[in-house]
Formats: sequence, structure tokens, C-alpha cells
Amino acid sequence: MKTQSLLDRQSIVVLALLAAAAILVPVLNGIMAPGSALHLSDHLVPLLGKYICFALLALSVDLIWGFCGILSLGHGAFFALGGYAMGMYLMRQIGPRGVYADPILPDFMVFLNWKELPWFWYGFDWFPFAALMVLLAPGALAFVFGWFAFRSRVTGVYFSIITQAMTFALMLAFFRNDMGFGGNNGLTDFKDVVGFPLQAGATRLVLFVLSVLALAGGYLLCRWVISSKFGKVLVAVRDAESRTRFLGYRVEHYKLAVFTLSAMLAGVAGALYVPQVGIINPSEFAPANSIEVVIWVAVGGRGTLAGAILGALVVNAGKTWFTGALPEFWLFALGGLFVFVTLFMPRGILGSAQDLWERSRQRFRTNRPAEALSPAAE
Amino acid sequence: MSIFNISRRNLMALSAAALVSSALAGTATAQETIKVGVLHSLSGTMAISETTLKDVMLMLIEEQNKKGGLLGKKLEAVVVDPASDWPLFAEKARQLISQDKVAAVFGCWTSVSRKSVLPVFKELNSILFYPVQYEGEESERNVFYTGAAPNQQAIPAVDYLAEEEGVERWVLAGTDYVYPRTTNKILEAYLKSKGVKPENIMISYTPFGHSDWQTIVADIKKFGSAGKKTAVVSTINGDANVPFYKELANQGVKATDIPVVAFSVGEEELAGIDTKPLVGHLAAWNYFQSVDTPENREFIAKWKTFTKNDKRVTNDPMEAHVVGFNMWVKAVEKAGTTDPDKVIDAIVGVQVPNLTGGVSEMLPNHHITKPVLIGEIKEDGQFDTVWQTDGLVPGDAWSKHLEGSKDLIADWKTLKCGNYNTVTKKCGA
Amino acid sequence: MFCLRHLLRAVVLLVGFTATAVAGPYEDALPKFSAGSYSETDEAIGAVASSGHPMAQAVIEALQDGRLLAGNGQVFIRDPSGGLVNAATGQAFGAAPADLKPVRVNNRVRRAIEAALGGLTLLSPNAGTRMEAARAVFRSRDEAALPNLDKAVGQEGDAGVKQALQEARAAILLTKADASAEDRLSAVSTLRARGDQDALALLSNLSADSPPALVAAAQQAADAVRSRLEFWSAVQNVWYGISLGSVLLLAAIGLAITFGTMGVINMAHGEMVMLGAYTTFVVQELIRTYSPGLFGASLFIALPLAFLVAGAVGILIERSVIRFLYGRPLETLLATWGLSLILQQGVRTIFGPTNREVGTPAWMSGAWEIGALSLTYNRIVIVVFAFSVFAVLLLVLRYTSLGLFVRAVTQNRRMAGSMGIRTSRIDALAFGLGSGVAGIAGVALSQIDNVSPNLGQGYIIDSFMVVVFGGVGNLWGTLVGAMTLGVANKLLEPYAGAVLGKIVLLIAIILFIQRRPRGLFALKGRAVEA
Amino acid sequence: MNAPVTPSLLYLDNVTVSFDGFRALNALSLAVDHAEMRAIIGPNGAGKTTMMDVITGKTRPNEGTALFEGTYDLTALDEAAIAELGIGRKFQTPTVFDMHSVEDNLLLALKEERGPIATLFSRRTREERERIDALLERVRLTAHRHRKAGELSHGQKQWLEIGMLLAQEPKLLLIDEPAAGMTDQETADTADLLRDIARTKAVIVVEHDMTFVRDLGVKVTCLHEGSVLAEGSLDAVSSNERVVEVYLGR
Repeated sequence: MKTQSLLDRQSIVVLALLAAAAILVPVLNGIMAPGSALHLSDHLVPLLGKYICFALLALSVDLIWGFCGILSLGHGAFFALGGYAMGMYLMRQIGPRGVYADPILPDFMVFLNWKELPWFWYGFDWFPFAALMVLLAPGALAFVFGWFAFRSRVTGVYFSIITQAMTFALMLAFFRNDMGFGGNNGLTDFKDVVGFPLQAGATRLVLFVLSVLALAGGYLLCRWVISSKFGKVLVAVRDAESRTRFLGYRVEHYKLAVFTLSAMLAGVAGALYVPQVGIINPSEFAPANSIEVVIWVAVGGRGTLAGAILGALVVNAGKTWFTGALPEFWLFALGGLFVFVTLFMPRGILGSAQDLWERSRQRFRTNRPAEALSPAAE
Repeated sequence: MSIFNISRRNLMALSAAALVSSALAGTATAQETIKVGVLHSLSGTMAISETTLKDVMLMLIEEQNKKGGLLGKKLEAVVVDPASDWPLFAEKARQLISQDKVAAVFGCWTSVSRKSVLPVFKELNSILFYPVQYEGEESERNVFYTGAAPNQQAIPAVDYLAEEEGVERWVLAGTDYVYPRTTNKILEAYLKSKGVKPENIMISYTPFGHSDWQTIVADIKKFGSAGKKTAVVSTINGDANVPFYKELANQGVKATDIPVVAFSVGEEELAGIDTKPLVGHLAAWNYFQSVDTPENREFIAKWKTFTKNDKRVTNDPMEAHVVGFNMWVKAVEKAGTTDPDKVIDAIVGVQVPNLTGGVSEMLPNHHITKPVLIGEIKEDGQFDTVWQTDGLVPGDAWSKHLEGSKDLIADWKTLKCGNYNTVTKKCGA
Repeated sequence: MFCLRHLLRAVVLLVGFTATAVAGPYEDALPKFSAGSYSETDEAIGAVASSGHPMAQAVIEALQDGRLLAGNGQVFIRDPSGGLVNAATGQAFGAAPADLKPVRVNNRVRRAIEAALGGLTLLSPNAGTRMEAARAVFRSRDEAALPNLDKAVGQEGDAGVKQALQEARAAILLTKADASAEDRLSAVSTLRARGDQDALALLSNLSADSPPALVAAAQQAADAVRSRLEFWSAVQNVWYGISLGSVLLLAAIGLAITFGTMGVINMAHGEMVMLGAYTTFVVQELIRTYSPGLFGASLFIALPLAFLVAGAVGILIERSVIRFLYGRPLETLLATWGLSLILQQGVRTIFGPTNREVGTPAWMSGAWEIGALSLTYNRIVIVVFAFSVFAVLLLVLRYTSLGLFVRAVTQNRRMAGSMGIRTSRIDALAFGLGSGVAGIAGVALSQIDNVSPNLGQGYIIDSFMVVVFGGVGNLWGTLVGAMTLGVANKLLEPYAGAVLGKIVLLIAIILFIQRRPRGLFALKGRAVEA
Repeated sequence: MNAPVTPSLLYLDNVTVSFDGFRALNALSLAVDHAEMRAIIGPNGAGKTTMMDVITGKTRPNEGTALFEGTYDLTALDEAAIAELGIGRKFQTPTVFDMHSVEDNLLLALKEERGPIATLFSRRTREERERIDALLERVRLTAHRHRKAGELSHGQKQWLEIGMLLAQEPKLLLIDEPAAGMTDQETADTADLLRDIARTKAVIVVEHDMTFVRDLGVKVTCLHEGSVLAEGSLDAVSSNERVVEVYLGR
């Protein structure tokens, strides 16, 4: 368990790599002349940015699943809520540049002839408010949902399934055009963010760097949480919940706290994702998406924060490559990967690597073989 | 240990993407071919409709190459799978344009996928041909809409029902997304302008993939048995149609009692249904496989040989791709280059024969002229054209029946503007 | 367009006259069939029907079956044997003139045909035909049919048909201004007795300028019918709920075994349903090509096959993947999710991405009318089917040794093992059973939903909701859960609409799980702590 | 609520618990004094574990009163609150946090502020360290302080868990079969440890191992079918006809 110090070796490596990415990408894309072998093509910048956002999302899932045994199959909902909060801000930024040139109403409202802006759109033209909502909207939902669920000790599979229900319900809700979130088309055709045009390469680079910083920040936050006594309690809850109760810990409070925190992280990821992909629509709420996130974590290595990041990057890079190279077969590959990992690498890429490392250390230190390190299943 | 691990993987993340680029760039730099992007979902929920369009494009490109290619170069299709995932559409579009350097892209089906790729095409200044009937209210410099605008499908259909079937009561049933919403708004406005009373219009929306239609069909029956002739105008989206029609058949709603005219049900969709109970229900399109013209006969024959399956049907969006592709080819020949700006200028006014015996023209608003056909479903899952417009109908980018857009026009030839306001005489206001 | 039409018509009429020497209403009408305009055809039908000409019925029936050919003013009937008969003269006609086209029909023409045939066949010897005719006349309310109608009512023996005839007569008389007052009043009461939507429509649309007494009576009758219908529509709604519930039950019941008793979160469950549906498709294809006669039985043939196919795949999955994951439910979730992707894409590559047609056997189409309640046969079949599957499964689990073993293994694997039960084999069989049942569900769902690679996805979430809501590890819970959700959904739909209704329901389930974290029929006691 | 204030530390009166029909506890009454050690014996299903569940708030009794220090109504509090009151519990099968080091196990158990905020910002103090050192000494795990608890032997886990109980500084310890799966030596040592603990704290020990109970040499309560069958010195109890019949056999 690498929960001893805030900055263990692994963290340093992760942060170093992130720093490298934050520097290299702008250099390779901005400074290197197009056409030169080292030039990083423009279309890769938002793509990598997207991966980074997904990595942050995966990180948030790993925090609760890997360290507290809470498997949320609805984290896509928090991601999407953060995305919508940002999307609404970007919509309001369009101002009179929409096709109907309505100074206030977004196009889709004019188009379904809404008369005035719904109350919940107020304030989103002001960036600080939007930024606040990016945290609050997912946070509040997670808090309310978690408060109900954890108080009545809904655990394991049941929790996972009602989180699915939650995100599914939200998806249906956001699909409704009457909701005032643009229905199936969602929010799109963004022009600029805090004054900078989204189409400009520079803006993209900045967004990319911001995403990397957010990821690094998120990583450090998670490290800090799990290396504190709080983190030890989380692991205790994961491994022996009732024991923790009998020790006098209010397990539900811990779960609620970490669940809300994780939801906010997901929200931030969503907020950074939207301007880079240029659209947010209800299919982000699709239960399938949330499940996929869990799978990134599983692939990378549950309970090892770095693994979550790794998994997100690997799977999505693979997805990009397959959908381009072997369109007909990428689902086979994706499905196969999930089966393979759960069967043969229950602790994911990084976890397995760690096991090897641990084992060699063990053998080196004492002859007693390490016991199964895999955390007790819920 | 873990150090190497991470770094390796992290590199891979980058290199995987880089790999794509280099792999494709390798061929892109080789200038002997003109690349054509095909952006249709081959997996996910939309694969059901879009896969066919991918095949059509492959066929058309093959045909063109048989004819000696374009500007003396061979055409090469670049197929990608956006997997019914809207952000992925944008990502793939970006890849096609900036990596593969495609000369034009043929793709998208749903409005949301189009909306998602729009900014990309504007930014990278490329060309998209969009082959599906849609809600209108849009005209972009970089997009050519070869599918029907509402005035090329919905309104003629309603007129037909009113005249030929004497319909007085209307059910506007649709899936809850932007195309049905808009179409129904337009129709509602239109019907009211024709003196239909509000109580004679029933509007109902259902979620995507709605599968339990018992209540709604029952409501329709109830609404229909008020003594006045009733018809259903259905903008129900793809997947939900099969259970809808099955329920109609089960509850014995016959076309002679309450005809249903659909705007999103074509030969492909019917291929999934037992059509015997549906005989007489209608669809409004700009093309039917059953249309008997030499062009169409030839096309169908080619299609069946290309797919090596004589059960394969053809449908309206396929024709739209045929027309769009031929227009693009003509425009490129006219401009003598595939440079988007030149092609965009050259293509307006280009005329190509469509498959229903007319000659479609690309209009300054980047929509095309189309005939409107009303067909009744036959037992064999084909349509029997029972009415069609005398000439071709020009597509309106902006509906005259929506207050938001009634003053807007699009003209990329002279005004160079997609949303010119005829009142304020300003572009984009 | 129009002027052209008229020109054409003029020409045609001209030709028509020259063609037919003896001119009667019938002969005059015939040429209109060759005008190629629906309105002309429409008129022609009316004229021919009312002409009383012996050929009239034959002509109209031919038109209905697309056997009426016309070309430059001449009209021919192709009799089923293929020979041509000149409609005007009635004599057989060897060499057909060129450019004969079948007269085209559209809805409007079809309606005209129905009405006309209705009037003509009222006196047919066949009771069924007479019934149809009566219904047709009721719909068309064609006064011309009145004399025939009176005659028919007079001599009708069959009570059902007689009533239908009287209703038809009433429908005409009610709106017939010059009919006698008592006739019209009796018409009102007849319609009131009929008491369905059509009757209501007639009664409530009675023009206000009819005699006040009549209007009052009609008003009263309409109210009576209305209140009756309201009651029935409530019942109808409950029925819809039940039938939706049984669909949910079918989808979820297999899951109740794999998830409920084995604790495997089988995300590929929906794909098992899909496999069942595709099996049905394949079976029907084979039948269509080899022995169309068997089509009626296709579903029965498909059932066992679907069970075997899905079951086999299930066992394969269990042996190859799931058995390594027991006690790690969440891992099974991930693995089976992967499998579901593979299965979907597999089906997509084999059968193509588009919907496949699964036909409905004749015996499943149509509806059963009781009161103002119409229960469509296929829904009835599905409800009955769902409940019987449930019953069989219950019996299997309770009384067969397999069931016994399954329960033993799921309750205490080690103990069961030590008692000589081959637990791994039981696991495989149980999983196979669950999957097989899903396959059977697929056969039923193929009747109401589209058979596409995405079929399963549509049901997976609902299925889990049902199982969790009902209480894991308890088949009865699944039954009650499915029915509750189904009915609740349908009762909500009229008020909240389809989408909101579903949302409300999901939220309700979430809250319910808070109250009873282990569902409706939860296992109590220490077992839970394990 | 106006409960009868009793001098005894733990006071159970007429406590009944039934799981769908089956009565796990049947009008059980029991009183334990401050710094008393009590051994509970009885056949399987006699309700020993259920009694502990009631005392620790895991199970709510259908009827009856359970008072701690004569004032706190245990039936109204949840596990955490009861633990805070000063009731520690050791499970039948040793449950420690396998993934944590021995040291961390004790750290988590230390009597300190339990709230999320507190733990999130808490930093190791010297004083904590000393307390942990002392505990490690007492349960003889000093050598293993950095090993994962999961790697300990069965007996060591038992002791670690007892150590965690002590770290909580409870007034009452509930200890379920501490001798199970231990060598004779370990068993004897455990008995010593418990007697030592019982000098300052009340201890309830559930045990099957008669020699162990004899080693403890304390008042014994024999449960049967959810209620007290006999109570008194071990000899008195074990000579009781019914006890012999239902439990000791022979």
C-alpha cells in the first residue's frame, strides 16, 4: 500500500510525465514547423486534451472504487453535469453571434420559440459563477444521492445499480427538449471561452495545458487524501466495513465525503472536456459511458491512482486507433480487452507490475511469500 | 519498475495517436489519389442506418474510378467509424481533414452528429455532404444539404392528405428530438394557417427507442374516432418505428381508417417489418426504390451486384449521396481542382440528374431541388407512388412558418451569407 | 396538372363511348377506371356499385385484389386462372390488347371499395362476409345501402350479424334527416347499446338542427357511453400495465437466476435475449424458404431452439469466463460487459446492422373485444407466456434436483461441494438455464420489438431495476417487481407522458432502495450478513 | 425515556430478538459490573453472537432494554456511537485491516477524534507513537509493526485485534472466542492478557474452550436457546443438570 508519504516514487514519476506532456505538446505543436518529423499535428492536441480529461475522470472513479470500494456506475453523470455547466457558459458567450442573432437566447431556444431564458440559465454568462457550478452541480447531486444511499447502507452491487438508474434517469431527462438543455442536440457551436476563440490553436494548447494541470492537481489531491489518516479509514472501510464501524467510525460520513469529492473531480474533468470536443449532449449520461470509465480504471490498475490515468490513456488511444484503422473490429478488440484484463490481470497493468515488484522485494527480504494482495471484493 | 511501465504506456498513448497520423500521412503525401472521407457510424445505435450509406459511397467511388477517376487521378475512400458517439464525430472529422487531407467528406445522419462536426468543417474549411432529411434552419458555407428540408417533405405530405384523403384531424407523433420538434412546429403553424382548429391537432413526443406503444396507439385510435377523418404524421425516429408499426397492426389501425404518413421510414426500415398489415400507410420522400426510371433501374442493378445481395434495398438518403457525389464530381471538374473554396464556388448551380427522372440543382442556399413523392406501403415492403409534385421543389434553409426564421434567407453566391435577414438587411442579424 | 387531368378524362370518355355500344350507368362508369386518376376510379366504383349490374361485384372485387386491368377506355377482369374477361360485355377475351395496366388504388379508393362491397355483399350467403359487409356499411354510412340493409335485417338468422346490421342501419338513420322520428330515436338507443368510440362519435356529432327530442336523447346516450368508456379505459390501462409488466418479467426473469441466485452481474444478459430473437428470425427464414406451411408454428419451433442457443452460449461464457470470477461480482460485471460488446458486434457482422423481419403468425394478430376493452392477441399470448415461463421456472427450482442443487450451491458452496454436489457443473447449468430463459424471452420480444443488434441494450437496465426492486434471490420478488413497475409506468404515462413517467419511476426505485436496501422480498436474518 | 438507573455497567433486561420466526434471543437478562470479567458459554445457536450484536448496536432487539452505565440506551444507538461510549468488540474470526500495516491498524483504533475532517487533517504526533509502541509491546507485535496485517499468523491476528480493542480504551470489551485456533501456549498467554485487562475494564468473553474458561476463573453464564440457563462459578454451572444435558454432554 503506497499510502505512506504524500510524494512516493510513483507520484514523482507521474507528475514528471505530466509536466513533460504539458511542455512537450505545446512545443511540438506550436514551435516545430509543420511537416517536420517532430511536429505534433493540430488535430492531436484536442485529442490528447480529451484523453487527459478522461484520465481525470478515471482518477475520480479510482479514488472511490479503488480506495473505498464504492463502485459507481454513474460517474458519467457527474462528468456530464460539469460539462453542461461549462457548456451553458460557452452558450451564453456566443451572445448575438448565433444564427438567429438573439442577444440572450441560445439558438435552440429561439428555434423552439422560447420566449425568455429559463431561470436556471441565469448567471452562466459570468465565468466565476459557471466555474462554481462546475463544482457545485455534481457535488450537490453526489451529496444528496450519497446521503440517502450511504445512510441506509446501500452497498456493493445495489449501489452500483442505483447509480446506473441515476445516470439513466438524468439521460432521459436531458433528452427532453422541454428541459431547456437543448435536448438531443445538446449544446454546441461554441465560439470562445473567456474571450479567447476556441478555434484558435493557441487556445487549444492553453486548454490542453490546463487539463494537464488539473489532472496533476487532481492527482496530488487524491494522493493527499489517501495518504492521510482519512485515507487509511477509507481503505479500512473497503476491507472490513463493519470492523470500522465497531471502531467507532461513522462509515457513511466517510463515504459521503469521498463520493462528493470524487464527483467534483469528475465535474472538473467534464468542464475541461467540453470546450475541447466542442459539444455536450445527453448521451454523455449513457450508462454505457460510466461503465467504460470503470473499465479504464480496471485496465490500468484499481487502487493505484497512476493506474487509473494509465488505463484511461491506453484504452482511449486504442479506441482512436481502432476506430480509424479497423472500424469493423474495434468493438471486438475493446470487448476482448475487458474480458482479458478482468481474467488475467485482476489488478490491471500497474497492479500486476506492482505485484511483481512486491514479490521480488518479498523474496529479497524474507522467504515468506506475500499473501494475495488483491483487496477483498465487495 | 513502475517507472518504466508508466513512461512506456504514456509514450504509447502519444505514439498510438501519432501512429495513426504517420500511417495515414504516409499515404496522404502520395499525391496520385484524391481522398474522399466517409464519416458514417459502423457501430453503435446509428450503425443500423448509416452502414448502408458507407457502402453506397464505396460503390460510387469505385464507379467513378472505373470511369477514369477525377482530374486524371484515382479516388480513394477513407472510411472511419465515429461509432454513434457525437464528440467522436468531431474528432474523426478533424482527423479526416487535417490528417488524411480528404478533399470532401460525405457523412453524418443525425442532426446532433452534424452539429458536432460543423465547427470543425468551418475551422478547417472543408466540405461536408449531408444526405439525410433534416429540420432545416441551417445553412453553412462548408456544408451541402442533399437531403430534404421540411418544405420538401412534410408540407407536401400534409397537403396530399388534406386534398386526397380529406383529413381534418391531425396527430403529430414524433421522437423527442430536434427534427420532429421543428417539423411539427412548422406543420402546426402551417395547419393552423390552413384553418385547422387547435383541438383538431394532437402532438405527442416519445423518447428514443421507445418500445411500448400501447397507450399512444390507443390514444391515437381514440383521437381518430371523433367522427372526423384523422391521419397521423409520424416523425418517429428509426428504431422506435418497428414496435410502433407492429402495435398499429396489432390494434388493427388500418390505413383506410387512420393513415400514417412517415418521414423517417424508408425501404430499409420496412425491411425489418412484416408489411402486410401496413399496406396503405404512407411515407413522403424524394425517392423510392420502386420509382421506374432508367437511372434508378441502373442504380439498383449496380447496388445489388456491388453488395452481392439482391435482397438489398435502396432508399432516399442513398439517392441523396448519389446526387451529392455527382454534384461534387461535376463541381471539381468545373473548378479543375479539389480546393474547397473553388469547389464551393463552382458547385452552386451545378445540375445533375437524380434517380427519379428529374434534374436536381444545387441552390445558392446549399440545399438542392428535389421532387416530392408520396408513397403507400405495399405488401412487398416497397412503396407505390400515389402522388408526386409536378416539378422539383427547391429546399428552404429557413422555414417561412417559424417566426424565428421567417425573415432569414441563405445565399452563398451573391450575399455570401447563410442567415441574411431580409428585414434588417444584415447578415447574421 | 389539373387541366391535364381533365383533358385526359375527356379523351378517355370519348374513347369509352366509342368502345361500348350499349350505354347504361354501368357501361358509362367502366371507362373511368382507365382514367388513371383516383377520383375517377372513386366515382366509377360508386356508379358501378349502384348500377345493379350483375358484373358489378366481380368488377369491384377484382379492383380490390388488383385484378382489374384497364387500357385506353377498355376494362378487363383477370380471373384467378389468368384468363381475361371483358368487364363491359362479360365474355372471355383471349388476346389481351397491349398496354393494359392494373387499375391502381389508394386509401381513398380502398375505402370506396369497402363501402361498395359492403352494400353489395349484405345478402351474401356467408355469415362472415355479411358481418364484414355490415361493419363496412356502418363505417361508410352509405344511404344507398339502406334498402339492401332493411332486406338483410329482415332475413338475417345469425344474431351477431343481425345486431351488426341493425347498428349499421342505425348509423345511417341517425344522420338521415328524412327518416322517421321513432326510427332515429331507436337508432340512438341501438348506438347507445353498442356504446363504443364509433357510437360516441356518431351520437356526439349529431347536427344540432335535428329535432330537439332527438338531440336530447343523443346527448343523454353520448354521456352514458362516455362514462362507460372512461371506466373501460381505466381497465384498459391496467391491462397495458400488465402486458408491459410481463415483457419486463420475461426480460428480467433470466437475470433473476444469473444475478439473483448466482450473484453474477451479467451485463451480457440483454444479448442472450437478442440471440433468442435472432434464432426466431433464422427459424422463420428457413421455414419461409423450405416449408411456408409451417409458418404458424414457427414460434413454437423457435422456442426450444432459442433456449438451446442462448443456453449453450451461456454455458460457454460461464465455463470460459465467469467461473473464474465467483465471489467477485463487480469483476463479472466488467467481463460480461466486454462479452456483450463482442456478442453485439458479432451479430452485427453476421446478420448486418439493420433490423431483421420477424413475422407474426396469423393466430397472433387481431384483438379480442370484451366490452370496450380490446386485448390484442399477441399481448395476451405474451402475458400468458410470461406467466407460464415464470411458473415452470419456479417448479424447476423448487422440485427438480437441479433446482435443489442450485439452491444448495448458492446458499453454501463449500458445504454443497463437500456433500458431493459438483458445484462447478451446477454453476454452468444454472447459468445456462438463466441464459436459456433469456433466449426464450427473445422469441417473445421479437414479436413486439425490432430484431437488431441493439435489442438487448434496451432491456438490460430495466431488467436490473426489476430484479433489484423485487429483491435479489427471489423469483416472486421478480414477478411482483415486474408487474408493479409495468402497471405503475402505464398509470403514470397518461399524466406524466412516456419520458417523465419513466424518470419518475427510476427515482422512485432509487428512493425505494434507500428504504429497503435489499428490495421488496429481501432475505432476512443472518444470511444477509454473509 | 425514564430507564431504571442500575449500578451495573451493562444491563440487559428481557431482550428478545427474532429473525422471521426464529427467536435468537428469548427474554435474555444479564448484568455485568464495572471491571468484571464474565465468561459466556453455550451451544451453537444459543444466541451468544446475537447478544453481542445487540450490545454493539448491530442488531435491534424486538423488545427489552439494554443499558450501558445505567443511562445510555444501547437499543437507540448505532455501532459508531456505542463504540464511542466505550464498548469494544472482537469478532469470532479475527477481522483486522489486512491491507494496512500492524501499526496503522492500531493507529486507526486509537481513541481519538473520529470525524472525517479531523482524520483528514490529522498528523502523526509523538504521543500517538508512544501509545502505539506501548500497545505493540503489550500484544507482542513490536517486531511486526511494519508488516501488513494480512500477513500475520492467526494467533497474531487475534492479538492484534485485542490490541486494537485496547487502543480504543473501552470500558467494556466483548471478546468472541479468543482462543479459537490457538496453540495451548498462546491460549494460556491470552488468558493472562485478558485477566490483566480485566483489572481495569469490564470484559465479556464468549468461549467454548472449557480449559480456557477455567484458566480465566471467573463468573460464568451459560446461554441456551436465547436465554440464561445457569449462572455462577464454572464448577456450579458445569454441575448443573440442564447444562450438562444441553451443552457439556457426556
